[in-house]
Amino acid sequence: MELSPILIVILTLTGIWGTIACRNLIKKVIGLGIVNSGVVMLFVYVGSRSGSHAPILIGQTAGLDASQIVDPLPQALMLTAIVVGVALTSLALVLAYGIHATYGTLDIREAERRAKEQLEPEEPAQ
Amino acid sequence: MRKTDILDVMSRKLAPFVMLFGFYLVANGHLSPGGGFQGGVVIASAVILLLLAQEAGSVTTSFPLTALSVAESAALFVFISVGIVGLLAAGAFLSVFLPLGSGTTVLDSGFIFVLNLVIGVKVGAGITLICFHILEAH
Amino acid sequence: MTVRNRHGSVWKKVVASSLLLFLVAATGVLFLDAYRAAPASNPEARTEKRYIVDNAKRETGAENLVTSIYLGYRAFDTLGETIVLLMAVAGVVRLASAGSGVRKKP
Amino acid sequence: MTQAPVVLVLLPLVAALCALIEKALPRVRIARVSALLGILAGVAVTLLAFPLVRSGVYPTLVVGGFDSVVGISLTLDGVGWIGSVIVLVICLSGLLYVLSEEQYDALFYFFYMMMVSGMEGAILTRDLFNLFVFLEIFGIAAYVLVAYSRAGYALLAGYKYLVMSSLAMSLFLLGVLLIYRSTGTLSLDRLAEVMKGAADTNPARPSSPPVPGVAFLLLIVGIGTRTAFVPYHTWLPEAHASAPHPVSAVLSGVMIKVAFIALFRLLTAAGDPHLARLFLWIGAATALFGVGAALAQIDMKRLLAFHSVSQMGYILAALGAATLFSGLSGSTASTGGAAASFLHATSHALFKSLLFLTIGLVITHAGARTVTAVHGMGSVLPLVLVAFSVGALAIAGVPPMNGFVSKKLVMYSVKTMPVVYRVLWIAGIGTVASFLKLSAVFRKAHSTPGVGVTRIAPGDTGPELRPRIGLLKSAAIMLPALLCVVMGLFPGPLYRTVSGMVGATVTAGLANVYTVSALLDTAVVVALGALLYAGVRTRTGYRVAAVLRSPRIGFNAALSLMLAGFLLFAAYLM
Repeated sequence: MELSPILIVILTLTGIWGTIACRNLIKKVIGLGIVNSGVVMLFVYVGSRSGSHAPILIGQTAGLDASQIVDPLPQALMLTAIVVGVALTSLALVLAYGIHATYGTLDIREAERRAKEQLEPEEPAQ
Repeated sequence: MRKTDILDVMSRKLAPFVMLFGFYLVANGHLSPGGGFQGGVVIASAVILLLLAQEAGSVTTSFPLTALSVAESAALFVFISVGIVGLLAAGAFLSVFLPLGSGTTVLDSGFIFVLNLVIGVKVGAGITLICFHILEAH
Repeated sequence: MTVRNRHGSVWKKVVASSLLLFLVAATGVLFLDAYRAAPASNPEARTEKRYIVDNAKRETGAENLVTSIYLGYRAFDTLGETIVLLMAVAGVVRLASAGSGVRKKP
Repeated sequence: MTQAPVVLVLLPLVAALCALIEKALPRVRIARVSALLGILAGVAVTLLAFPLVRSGVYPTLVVGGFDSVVGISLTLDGVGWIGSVIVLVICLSGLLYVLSEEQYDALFYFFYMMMVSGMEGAILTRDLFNLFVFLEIFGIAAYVLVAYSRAGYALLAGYKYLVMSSLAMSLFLLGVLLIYRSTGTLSLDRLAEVMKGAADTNPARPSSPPVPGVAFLLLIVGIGTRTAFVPYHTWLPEAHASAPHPVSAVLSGVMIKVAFIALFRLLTAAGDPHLARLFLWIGAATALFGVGAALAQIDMKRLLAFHSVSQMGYILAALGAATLFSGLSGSTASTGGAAASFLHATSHALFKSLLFLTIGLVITHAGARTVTAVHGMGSVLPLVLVAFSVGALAIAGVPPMNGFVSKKLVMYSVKTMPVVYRVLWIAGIGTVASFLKLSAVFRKAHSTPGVGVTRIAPGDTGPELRPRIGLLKSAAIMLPALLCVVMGLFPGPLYRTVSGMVGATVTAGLANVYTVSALLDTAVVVALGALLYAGVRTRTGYRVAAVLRSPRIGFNAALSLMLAGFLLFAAYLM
């Protein structure tokens, strides 16, 4: 069992831990960023295990057989995954900024408590 | 972060080179490592460097916001129309219909080169807009 | 709530984070076990990769295989990609002014 | 016609671009027209393709005209056709509602049409990574639309939905990684071949399956967060309650169905009966939990949102019981599970969006959101009362509505599993009770005086006080109401067509659902529901409901619940 997948998975797990355990809205988004990079690294690692030459057919790599060239597919997919990560991170940060501007706090539990008060100010006296 | 003159001068001198390198990445996307996404982000980083180092006002004169958003939607429009022309001309959406040259020079690969440029403009303008709005909202 | 619960809350915090640690670690172990158990298909068997390496230059004209994929074979993904980025920008533009002009509407 | 799948994705996309053009040049007012045209053209293409798809000739194409080995293929098969009808009809009625209101700007139409395009793409694609991209497209549209009103609680609901969903989608990517590493392909068709190949060589549970079960579980976590079954449902009530009314109608009615169709495609590709039967238990647990939570709510939209969760439980239970891939019942006759799940998905899409639109009208006119504060709206909005009662009868499974037909098929398909059958039966009672509670909004206030913002006393509703809700809004609520009734009146042909489309064998006995025993069973359920409603209205009932309502699990707990669910499923598969 090679070491690198274990290390990358440990990095992803710290990202997942950060997203779940941290109470600060911004730290959750940072956790998501770590998870995203962990996944991207794992994809590129899996791609790189099947060959040694860069997937650009110029010069001496042009004549090489498919098994000697690194698998280009996971790398191409990860371009998309990274830009999705950028899009989600920017949206999450703007939402967190809006929540802070409205409720004055970045703590998820505090924000939830204030939102609950705002929505149901008075429990109906039944 | 106080915006001192050193920052102002340095960023003004550095940004063009970063942008040139970004454009190189976009243009040679199909021949050497790089491409629309990576080049676009490098171009965006140049503009953000200017944004951070100088007064926001001076940057929006050289990169007006409306121009950036128009560039972005126009880029997507071109991308989709290239796809639709492919659908009508060659019977399949996003099919490669421009003549493919021998592929040694930059302009030879036709279809891919055009798309790379479009993606470069789109990602560059998009990420600059995102950072600008977040900085400005602050 | 009695004041005494300062110890209580510490104890609760320890239990909560150790439970979470177990969950996260178990997920990691499960994934790694699946990663190890699943036989990596021998590189020759990867039909998509083999097809791309042999035909990319001829069909898309790009020598950089990664570019031939994300602008040629899988250009549809990239179209979706640019849409995602465009929507992120439009979303940021719309929500960035959330702090200032906050309108309460059910 | 072979280009139909791409055209279905491109039409709303071009409409969205027109909305973007209007945002850049406000003089050009084409957003509304292009949105309406985009959806109507989509409906036309879907109807035109019906004869082709019904005869089994599925329009298939590879984007870019490349070889199918490497290109992304899109197919308009039976399942895709049903999904496309659900998406377009419900988004049409939502759009009619949106068009009638002025405060939605061009950007709203841009996100709305992008959501439609993303959902069409997610239904029609045959490629795993392309499915990820389309899930993200309509996901981002949903996050922004939920937070569109920029009110504090809407931003918070949008933020939670975004973080939970993107964590799940990262796990989805890990699943895609394992599958690509083991099979070297991303296309669902070739994945199905690899799995079937392995299953044929050693039909006994293959000791070393070509793709580890955990890979499919990771995909199910990603898709599950969008389908909102039990451990992954925590984002749904707040997101659907705080979204604008037409958006909640579309989110509840359509978006969870699109994720369900992606789940269906995954299960057919995996072809693992053990995995499919897992959804019997998930479905039962979701149905029961959803109804219990809904009964305790007083906020109208949260009550409806929890019902979306519970009805998805019915759909998943039927899916789990389908013999299409779970080979559950020994007899060759199919249990009708696959057809039942799709029929119930279609009818739920119709009546749930109808309920959200009608309750949305009630909230805008009454100015309050809770069941206790609003009374006597029946005389104020008679048309809304008619449409609401169609939806309420349908969700309670009362004939002649489509809810009755599809719920009976679902109950028939799980008949061989007594525990699941009993749980779904109890959930049915809870549904009847909670919709009696919700309908109190339309009845005159007599026993408990409403402590409300605007208590419209039934006496003083002169003609001028009865607000006109306008032609577009009436069309928006009448379209689904009409379809609910029409679907309810023709169960036989409907069942045969749907099971034909889904590829399940038709069991003759299921065609007519209006049997005496079925009607009797419904009568018993409704009676018990009324009894339960009477119980909920008593003093102890309110206290119990208040207790049930108070503990909202925090967001961190909800996220760790996701991992716990994943581990539970893995233990089940062990």
